[in-house]
Amino acid sequence: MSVLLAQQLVCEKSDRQLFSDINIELSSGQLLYVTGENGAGKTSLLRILVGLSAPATGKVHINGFDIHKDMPSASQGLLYFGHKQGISQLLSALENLQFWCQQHDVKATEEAINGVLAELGLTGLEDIAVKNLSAGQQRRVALAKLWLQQDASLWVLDEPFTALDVHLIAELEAKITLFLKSGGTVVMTSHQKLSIDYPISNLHLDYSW
Amino acid sequence: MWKWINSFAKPEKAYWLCDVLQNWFAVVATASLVIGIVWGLGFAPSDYQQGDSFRIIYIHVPSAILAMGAYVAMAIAALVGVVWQWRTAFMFMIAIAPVGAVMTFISLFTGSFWGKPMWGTWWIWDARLTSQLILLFLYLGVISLYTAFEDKQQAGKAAGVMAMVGVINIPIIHFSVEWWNTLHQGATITKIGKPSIALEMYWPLLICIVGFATFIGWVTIVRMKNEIIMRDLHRPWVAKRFGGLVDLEAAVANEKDMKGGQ
Amino acid sequence: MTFQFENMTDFFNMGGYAFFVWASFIGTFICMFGILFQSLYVSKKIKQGVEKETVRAQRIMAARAARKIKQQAKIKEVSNEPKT
Amino acid sequence: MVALKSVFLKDLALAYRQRAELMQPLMFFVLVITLFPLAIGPSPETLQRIGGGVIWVAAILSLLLGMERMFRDDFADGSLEQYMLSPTPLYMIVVVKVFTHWLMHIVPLFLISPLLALFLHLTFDMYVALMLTLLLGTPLISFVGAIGVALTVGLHRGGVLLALLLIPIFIPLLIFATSAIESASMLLPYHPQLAIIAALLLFSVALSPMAIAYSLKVSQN
Repeated sequence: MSVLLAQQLVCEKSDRQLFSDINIELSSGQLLYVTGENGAGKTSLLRILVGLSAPATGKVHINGFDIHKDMPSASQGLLYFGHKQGISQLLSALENLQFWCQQHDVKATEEAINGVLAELGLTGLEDIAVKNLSAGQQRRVALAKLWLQQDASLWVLDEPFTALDVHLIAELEAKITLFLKSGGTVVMTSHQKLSIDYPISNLHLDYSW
Repeated sequence: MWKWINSFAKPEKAYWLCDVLQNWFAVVATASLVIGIVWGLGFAPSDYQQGDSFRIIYIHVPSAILAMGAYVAMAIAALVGVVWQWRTAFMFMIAIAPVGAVMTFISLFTGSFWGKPMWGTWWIWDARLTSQLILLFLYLGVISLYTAFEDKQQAGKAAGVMAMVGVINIPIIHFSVEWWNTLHQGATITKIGKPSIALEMYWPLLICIVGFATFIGWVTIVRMKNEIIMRDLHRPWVAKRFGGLVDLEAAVANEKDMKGGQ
Repeated sequence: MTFQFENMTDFFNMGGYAFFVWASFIGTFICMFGILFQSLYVSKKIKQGVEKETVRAQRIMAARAARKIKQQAKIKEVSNEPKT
Repeated sequence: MVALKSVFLKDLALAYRQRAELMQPLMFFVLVITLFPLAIGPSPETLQRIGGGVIWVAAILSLLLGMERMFRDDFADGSLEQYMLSPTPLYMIVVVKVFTHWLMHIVPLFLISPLLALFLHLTFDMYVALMLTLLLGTPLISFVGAIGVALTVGLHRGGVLLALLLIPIFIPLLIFATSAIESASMLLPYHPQLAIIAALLLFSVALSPMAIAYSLKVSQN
């Protein structure tokens, strides 16, 4: 069964048609790399795929569930990482991640979370309110979700490499490869070249008026 | 049947329907407004209590009833839009909203001009005037919410939610205001079988109601056509209809060639 | 059905309520014609706008095509340079 | 269940860390009420007659002021997206969030109300009626108001628009609540008004979560 199935997606923003007739079928272990210039609708496509925006027409199924009709079931194995990081500025890194785990049925102990934070170079910053961290550090807190979510089947990543240093980019790429090898599926956009040792399928969005 | 109805969800088809209906509505509206108002102003007998001031009824009552009716129509359109995702339903909704607001305004100031000679004051906080005033606020809320959004599809959905919340509220508002204060004279034509006003006064009123209703329909159709074109500006059918498409297609084809060649 | 007034002066006088009756009728007509003509005016404007919008779309597409040619030319230039 | 409880605890924690912001609507409430004796005159009879209405108007305005916060931060930092993509249905989360928000705003209002009753010379019966109507009416304001908040959350400067949308809708509530207080001042029974407010509350609690969830999705687009 395909992990992600999108049929005849049409997207309109402010009555301008961004793209039409997009068909995607991904099975486990596939990486889809979405490219296109600014304003071509990459982010819109990703948001439609995870069910945050409604397409003008078309359907999206994740693991066999229609994402726009049955969000709770379809989003079970889904992890979306968007422009907005989804972490509260007033809570600490640890609190944010604990909360996120409870929200998404992820079993992770405090030690496990602290371990992941340490892996991302945030040792000693676990209990400081996120607003006091730098942009890159905040980004890492958000990225920690990728390390915590063990049993996801689909990652949808929108520009995951922004505001990261070289080391972390390499680490993240390794993490993505590992996830793919373990049978995960990834849809992602990025402005920089992807240096992953893994077959990449490419989807190019054309700018249209 | 369902499929046939559903086909009007397409802007192109809806535009065609609007074109067909527009002239009919225009003719009926003009004719019945002229007949009804001339009849009402000159030929209907004057009221034995209120004298000739009662002739305001021929615009006050139709506008008051239809202001409410237009709101309900708007809310139904919103419901259709939300449930079946019809783009045209939202277009209808936003086309009729200003017309309904104007009707509400008309009913308010004619009521005020009628109240001055009858009750001796321009404004009374009586149940019907008050709930009509709130209706005007509800209209303005829907319109301003719609204009606040950049993306008009989003705007339609948002304003649609507000219209539905408002329509659920109308009976509650009506009931609460009635409870709060009853001073207005009893309803004039609620008893359809045996109207409490004379038949000679009743007929022109009915014609006026028809006239106002078709007038609302007419203006709504014109506005809806505007809305359809404005929203579908970038689609081929609009350009095909109003000229200038050929060059665009050539340009696109030209660009496609370029890509094929690279 | 008979005309209810003796003469036209009487008709315009409206049994002493002239101001109220005529003010509300005239006000209503102004409102109704206002919204009708506004709608018709906008409709005329929009139809003119369609043409303008097509011209704009055409210009955007042409500009993009031109840019693409330029970019391709540049790439060719780079690859044609003799390698040293 | 764990997810809903965590939403509740998170919102409590966030509210606690923004205590100062929480106090603003309350101060606004007290200030508006202080204006009335100054504008109308300090005679106890007048104040007693208008007291119930004044407190209710001030309560609606101050709740509207604080309401904007309900989804603002969650929308801005993307938590809302994560809520939508969590296995818990959005409308359940919304109910918890609205309830928490109401709790955060109504408790201080209740604590300060005896003082206001003194200011406006309310009798004990009127005070009881005021408390009961506030207890039943303010959750109604929060639930219906949350629809408006959800619709305007994506707009810049949606504050005035929010008031414009919501105030007409709260008019019936205002009428029944003040009429209950007026009945209490004349020592008449006021349970019909309370029953109507309770009915409206149940109705809104039943319907509004769906509308709020839909509106949030529209705002996300």
